Formats: sequence, structure tokens, C-alpha cells
Amino acid sequence: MQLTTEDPIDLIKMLSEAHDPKAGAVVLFSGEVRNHSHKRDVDYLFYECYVPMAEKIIKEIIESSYTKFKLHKALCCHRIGKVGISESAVVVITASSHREEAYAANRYIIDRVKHEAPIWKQEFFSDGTHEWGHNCSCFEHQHNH
Amino acid sequence: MQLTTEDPIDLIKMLSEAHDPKAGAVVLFSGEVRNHSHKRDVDYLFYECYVPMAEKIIKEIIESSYTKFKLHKALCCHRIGKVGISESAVVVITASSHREEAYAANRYIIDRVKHEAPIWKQEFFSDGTHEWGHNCSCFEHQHNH
Amino acid sequence: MKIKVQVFASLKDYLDPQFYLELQEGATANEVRYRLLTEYPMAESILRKSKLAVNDCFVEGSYTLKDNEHILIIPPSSGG
Amino acid sequence: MKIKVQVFASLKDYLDPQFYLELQEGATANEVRYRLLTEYPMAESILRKSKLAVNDCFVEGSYTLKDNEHILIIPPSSGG
Repeated sequence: MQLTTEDPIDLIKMLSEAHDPKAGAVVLFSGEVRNHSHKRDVDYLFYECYVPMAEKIIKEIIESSYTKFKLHKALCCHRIGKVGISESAVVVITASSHREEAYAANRYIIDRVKHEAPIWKQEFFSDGTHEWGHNCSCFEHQHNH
Repeated sequence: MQLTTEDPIDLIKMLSEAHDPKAGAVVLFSGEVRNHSHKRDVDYLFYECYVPMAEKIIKEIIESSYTKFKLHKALCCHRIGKVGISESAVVVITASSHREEAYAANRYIIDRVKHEAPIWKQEFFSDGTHEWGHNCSCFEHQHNH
Repeated sequence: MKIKVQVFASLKDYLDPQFYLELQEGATANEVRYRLLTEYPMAESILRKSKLAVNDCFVEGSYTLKDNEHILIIPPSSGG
Repeated sequence: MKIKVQVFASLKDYLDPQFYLELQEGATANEVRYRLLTEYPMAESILRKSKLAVNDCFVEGSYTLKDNEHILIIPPSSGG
């Protein structure tokens, strides 16, 4: 399984890898590039990644998801480099016998990957400027309240 | 959008319909046919459906998900007829700006569809016998405790 | 009056999929259920758990049927 | 002793991606951070929020560096 990739993430291939005749529930999360950020128009994102540590950390998060949840399959792949609007920046797939576990494990993986993997987003705006992302968006979200 | 179908559910097509340049988070749930049920080997399932009411109810559930959650897209399709092992019996896709909403809306839709749509599962076992499903599996799950 | 009854799924192991019942004017949806309960005691537990619908809409047991209406006996869903 | 320093993402707006620092024997990872804080005050808030890693493993600020080690200054993640 690829943990990071410079090519577009192949959702179909990942889904087919996640199929398991023992699993009744498959949950896929795709974090996709939005055409706007903080009310500004976005052209594309660029993800910088320190691959050796990012892959080690993502692998560790996946392994710990198997211990915390009853999973048949857990996959995660983060795109790096330039990513266009509506393309997947990160995909997590979890497969379990019951949907509660599949949803919970999926959230567990994406929350940890977003916070812990050394991957950094740079937003390129339509006005020609660019800016580094400020932590993960759930953080900003909390601050808005 | 198809709400019920006798053909295999086209996950790829559904995912492409769910893409929205405004949405940062896409969650897909696929309920798949397991090769076992209550410790018995399963050959395939057969879903009976009363289509006029099932489609009306699924449509209403999707509409109410748009009022309850901040969604860009919500799709649901339930397979009817014979469904083989590892094939999707039901697929729900939700797209939102934030992943919390996408996960919550997805669960809301599948929980309601499973409980409310007039669709009935018949399990065909490897030993040649068959049996009607007993409500939804989350119910059985509770009873096991 | 004549009422068309349609049943689904496991109920079809005990009852015909569709049939007609002759009922008194003013009969309610629940009266159909009770009539079937007595005629098909094997199907009792499913009949008790089933929902009722007329014109493709769920109705309460107290719903008063009209001549030629079409009542659906809908066992608990087991989709997904 | 000589320590290789590597920085990422927004830190590269202020510092070279990789460079060497001459430090006293027994210097800690946090001492690297403080040295950079004074030399690059513009990067202070990011440097304070950054994690530190040696040999591709996160370390505490109290980690004692050895000659020729490679320290990574890792700004908060913004993946996904």
C-alpha cells in the first residue's frame, strides 16, 4: 500500500484493495481541495512532505487503528506536491464487520494523520499570492467559535 | 440520481457525482455482503424492495439530511435483487466543507435508510437453505450484549 | 367493502403476496392486521411488528379504510 | 561539534532548508531552537510551535545532541 504519492490518488484501486469478504461496512474519507479558503479563491495546493517520517507515522497510526478497533482493513494515502481543485489530498479507507467501527476508525486515522504527519499545505490563490496553511482546518474551526 | 437499482452500484460514478469544488470532505459508506452471517457461510443475498415507498423514503431522508447538516452533496443508492459477496448492497456519499459534518450526515442517512426503507434481506446460505434477515444488524448487535 | 391487501418479505412465507378482504364499512387498518393474526397465527410475531401503509404512505392502526383501498403490511426493514 | 539542521515548510521562508551549526559538546535540541530564535526573530512563533526530531524520530527539547547528528525542525502539520 502506498502511504504517500506524487500521482493522483487512485480511489478505485484503494477501494478494491479494501474489499474484504468478511467486512460488511466500508467507509472512505476523501479530503479534497476546495476552490476557496478563508473567502479567497484557490487555484491549487502544494503539499510539502518529509516522506521518511510521514510514512513511518502514517504506518504507525494505521497499525494502532487495528489495535483500537475491530478492523479487517485500514488504508491511508496522502498526496504530495501540486494538487488541483476537487482532487483528493488524502484518502482513508476502513473496513469492518460493523459500520460503527468503520466510521470511528476512519475518523481516528484522519484526525491523527492531519495532526501528526509532517506534511504541510501551501495554498496558491487566484490572485497570484500563496500562503502556508495554518495547522489543520479543524483547529481553525474551533478558533472560529 | 438512482435511489434503488437492480444492477451493481457504480461507486465510481457516484463518487464523481459527489465531487464538488466547494466541498473539502467526502465520506462514502458502502454496506457490503459478507461471506458469513451468524457463523454460517453465505452464498449471496437477495433484497426484496417495495420500490415506490422505498424511493420516496430514501429521497425524504436525503432531503432532511440537507436541512440537518451543512452539506454540498448527499447521495444514496440501495441495490435490490441478488447481490454477491463483497458487492455493495447500499452506498451513501456525503460531501461537506468540514469532515465532522460529512461523517455525521453519512451515518444519519444510512441509519435511517436501514431502519425505514421497505427493503428486506434474504440470506442464501452455502448449505442450500435461506432465511429472511432479522431487522438491521445494529439491532442484533445490541441484543448480543 | 373490498380491500386489497399486499404483504412483503417473510410474510409471503405464510400469506399470498396479494389478496382481497371483504370488510365492514368503517373498518380500520388495525382490523386488517387482527383479521390476519387470527387467520395466520404462524405469522403473528411478524404481523405485530409490521407497519401499515395505504396509498404508499404509512398510516396509524386507527386509519379508517375506504372501499377499494390498497393496504400494505410492511415487515420491519432489513436493508443495508 | 557540528550539527546538521533541516527545516521545512514556512520555516524555509526565513531559514535555509539545510545548514550546519557549530555547537558546544552536550548541547540539547532546545538549544538549537533558541539559537535559531535569536538569529531569526521573524520565525519566532513558528519555531516555538515546531517539534524537533533526530534520526527521523521526535525528541524532547532536553535531548542531548551528538556530533554530526541531524536535527529536524518540524512546523505544525497542515496535511489533509
